[in-house]
Amino acid sequence: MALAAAHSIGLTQRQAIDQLINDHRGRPGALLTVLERIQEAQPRKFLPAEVLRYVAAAMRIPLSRVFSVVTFYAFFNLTPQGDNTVCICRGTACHTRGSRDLLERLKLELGLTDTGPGEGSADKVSLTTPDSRFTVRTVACFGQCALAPVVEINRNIHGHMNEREMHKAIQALR
Amino acid sequence: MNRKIRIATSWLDGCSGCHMSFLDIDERLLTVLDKFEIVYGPLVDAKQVPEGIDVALVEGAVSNQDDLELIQQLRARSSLLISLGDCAVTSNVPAMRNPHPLGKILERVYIENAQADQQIPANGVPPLLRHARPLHEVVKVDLHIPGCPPAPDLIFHCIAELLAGRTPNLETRARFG
Amino acid sequence: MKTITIHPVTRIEGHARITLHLDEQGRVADSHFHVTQVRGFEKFTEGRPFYEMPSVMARICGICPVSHLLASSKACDAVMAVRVPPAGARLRSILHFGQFVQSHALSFFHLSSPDLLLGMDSDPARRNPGGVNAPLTADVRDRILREIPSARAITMKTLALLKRVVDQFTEEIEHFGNHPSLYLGLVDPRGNLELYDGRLRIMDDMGKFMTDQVDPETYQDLIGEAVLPTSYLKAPFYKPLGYPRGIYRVGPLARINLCDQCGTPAADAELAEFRQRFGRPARGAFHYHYARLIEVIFCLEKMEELLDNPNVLDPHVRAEAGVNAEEGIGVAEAPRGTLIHHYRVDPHGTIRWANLIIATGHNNLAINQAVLQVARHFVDGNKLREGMLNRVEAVVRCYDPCLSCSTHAIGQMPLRIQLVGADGQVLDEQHR
Amino acid sequence: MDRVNLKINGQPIQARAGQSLLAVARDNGIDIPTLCHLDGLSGVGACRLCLVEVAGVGRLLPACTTPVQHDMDVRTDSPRLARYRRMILELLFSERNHVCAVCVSNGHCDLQAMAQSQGMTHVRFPYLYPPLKVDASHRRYVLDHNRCILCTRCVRVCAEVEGAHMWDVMSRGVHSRLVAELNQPWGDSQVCTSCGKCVAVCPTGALAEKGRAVGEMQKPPLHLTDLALLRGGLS
Repeated sequence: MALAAAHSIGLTQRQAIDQLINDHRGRPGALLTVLERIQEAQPRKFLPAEVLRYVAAAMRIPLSRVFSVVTFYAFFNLTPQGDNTVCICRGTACHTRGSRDLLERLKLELGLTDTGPGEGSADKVSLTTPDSRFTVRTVACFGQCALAPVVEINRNIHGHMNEREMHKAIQALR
Repeated sequence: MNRKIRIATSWLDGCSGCHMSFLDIDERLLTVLDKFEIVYGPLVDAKQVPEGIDVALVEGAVSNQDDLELIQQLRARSSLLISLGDCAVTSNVPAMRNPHPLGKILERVYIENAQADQQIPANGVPPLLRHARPLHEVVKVDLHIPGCPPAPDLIFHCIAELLAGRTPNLETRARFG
Repeated sequence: MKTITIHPVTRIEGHARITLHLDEQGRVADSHFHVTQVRGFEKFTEGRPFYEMPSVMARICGICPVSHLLASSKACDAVMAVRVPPAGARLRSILHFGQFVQSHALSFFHLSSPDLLLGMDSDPARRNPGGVNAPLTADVRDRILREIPSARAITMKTLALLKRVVDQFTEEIEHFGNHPSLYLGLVDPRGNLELYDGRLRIMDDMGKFMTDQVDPETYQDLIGEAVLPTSYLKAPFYKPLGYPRGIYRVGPLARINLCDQCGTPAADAELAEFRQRFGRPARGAFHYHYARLIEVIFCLEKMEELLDNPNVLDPHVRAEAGVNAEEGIGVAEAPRGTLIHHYRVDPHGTIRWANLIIATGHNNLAINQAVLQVARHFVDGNKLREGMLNRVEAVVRCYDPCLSCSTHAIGQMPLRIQLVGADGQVLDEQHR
Repeated sequence: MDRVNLKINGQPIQARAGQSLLAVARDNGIDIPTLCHLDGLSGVGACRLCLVEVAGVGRLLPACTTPVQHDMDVRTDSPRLARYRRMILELLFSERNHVCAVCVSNGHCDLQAMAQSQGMTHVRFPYLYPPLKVDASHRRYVLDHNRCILCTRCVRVCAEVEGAHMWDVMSRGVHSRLVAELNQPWGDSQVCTSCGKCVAVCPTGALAEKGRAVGEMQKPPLHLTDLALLRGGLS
């Protein structure tokens, strides 16, 4: 998982982060909340390396620990996200209902090439188009298995998805 | 009951080191020589895998189409099939290519590292399988003798046990590497 | 057009098949020697630390692992830009001579001499980049020295036997890979036989040196590799002559032709007799067997000489260093011919690129040519005759003899051959 | 100090309250196999080799992180446990590229030795063959992900003994990887003190000294005791 290029933190952002840390000082799981809030406030909804360094230093948490946390939770992004997010469920039910084809179709449609480590592995996917219009992600399960295959487009769940429907939805967002 | 035990040996994708280890049993092999005969393998000239093999000792991983056909034939014609050495048991060094895409490997060897007639050989050579695999992922294996190579003592122990009509128990006696 | 396939070629180290293509008159028009195994060492070593290479490369061949280990270690020495301490270099040589004796001996009497290796080959951690990792003890030295006389006696006896039978094989000698080619191998600075170190010498078919005393690190100026569409084994060629004209041979026969002298008394006496009988260069591939035995004598004499030197027990046997050069080339003679290991590493010492030219590879063009020559002479596609096809196989074994003679010395070999028509129909069949 | 009475393999045993089952068993000469455990470091129950049966408890419990309780009836060895342990080892082998024959730790590896002592002669699961990197950027040491079993001994020794906490584990499941700081080359680390403790405690060839050839990487057991002493003795 590569980190986004160096990114300097402005004074305002530093103050905002200090404030967040202060507000949550001493609470268990404070790191999660702090990172979550920072990501929400960040343009392109991701956590740049410099922010992680700053948070680690301010909260006195080892850098590797911080990195461990942000890579453990699928919620955190380490690369800039597109204007629209399409999230394809790769859980068992959706897989048997053809979610792999949906994913491949979508990558083809958006001109995305897989740079993941293993060939054909079930690795977590997070790919963004060069024009930053779309990000394609996968998730292990939405808990909506009865609607398989499930695709989430900009936080709206679409059940019983097929390639034609998905194409229409993407066209609508272009 | 005086019939000689029919042994076949073979190597697939390996370095022949396990066969060398087998030969390193040396004179102890002579003590049991009257009890078995080698009916197939790189040590003898038979071109066809004969029927009715009692024990087949196979070295090397299953790496190309020839290996695949040979191991299936050996399995079908042997009562007992033994994976001899780490390449057969774990796919070992031949498997070091597995994480790399096949095309990249062939390109390095036959295009990048060649100065004349650069091409991927494809005429009269068996196609490579995507992965070099241990024998038991392809056929049923009755006994595994790990080691790179397995010690001559260990191989002899197995042969002696088999000739005595017992199934050798290698648990805790053998290790990878 | 009809095709005869010999598959597998048995009793060779590795995997191969031979196809013979017949013309309308049933004569052999063309032949291919297919090597069917490829493992990709050149690629999968990428990203591995260089100091693992000797042991990884030893797995190229289970018959001459020590030679690969040493060629690889030498390439690693070059990456570290170190000079191996003299005692370390001497121990490497002794190991190497032991390997030669064992591997060559395997050709004639496989049960003989593993003791000469003293279990050194069962301890892979012993030969390392920078030298070896444990000095020799006086005990072990004495044990090896005690074994040498009996090994010498066996070798001399075998050689005497070979000399007697060699006259019965005049037809084979005439046609077994008896074709013009260059010879390539290492010699020492005086032009004597050298197996572990040395410089490249290349001789033409008339015995003239094309290249002499050249630093093996410049091998790329001399040797190129061609790809045959019919084999996973590449075909190296002598660059100045181009491909496919630059055909050359390596291994015992090449070395025995190349060296001015062996440099040890008994081996030199045998070399003189060999030259008197067959000239220099001796061309028939059949002479590989003879040359091999001369080398065994040489190795035993050299081992004795090295072990008699008290410096061999010097405990300083290894040089330690990091990456001091981003490229390393290691060249040594293996029983079957010259090994070239060539690595490029990144500044951290992980392999970025590797190329290997191994003994059998050098001989690839020669083997193909020898197969064609023997097949044309012995094989009549209209009626298969006893012994036709196994002569074709036997010529291959001359070059790549690792297991070839472990069960038979020279002579009769059982075989089953089929002559198959273009339509797949069996036209003729022979059992023996 | 509170005393606890329990039975291990039918043998009545007295222990101190708060002790782990593993510590008590080993104090009484009963061996339980472990890979991730190291005396002197916190227990994490990562490798699951120390699973034991406790009467009345339906599932298996890791001995390293289970405190002793009154009247516990523990079995450390049974056909079921042997089966599970072997399976765990097979899964460890199938997940990465453990090529023992050409590993720097060949002959001195806890994983290799454990497979042998547990009678594992082959791996029944398909190997994954993941493409993994070697990080040789550190001046003295090298990290080979191919050999890592994620026991986290290195993570803990670096955090708990050395106090640097340079190592941690990123991602999850089969994608988990040992990571230095923000997933950067080890040699670029600002906090690594090059103390070598992680290398010393690594049970496999994942962390090794540079320049060690195949089979040469020996990790002296003496050093581990020293580490335990640093933490105030064997608890």
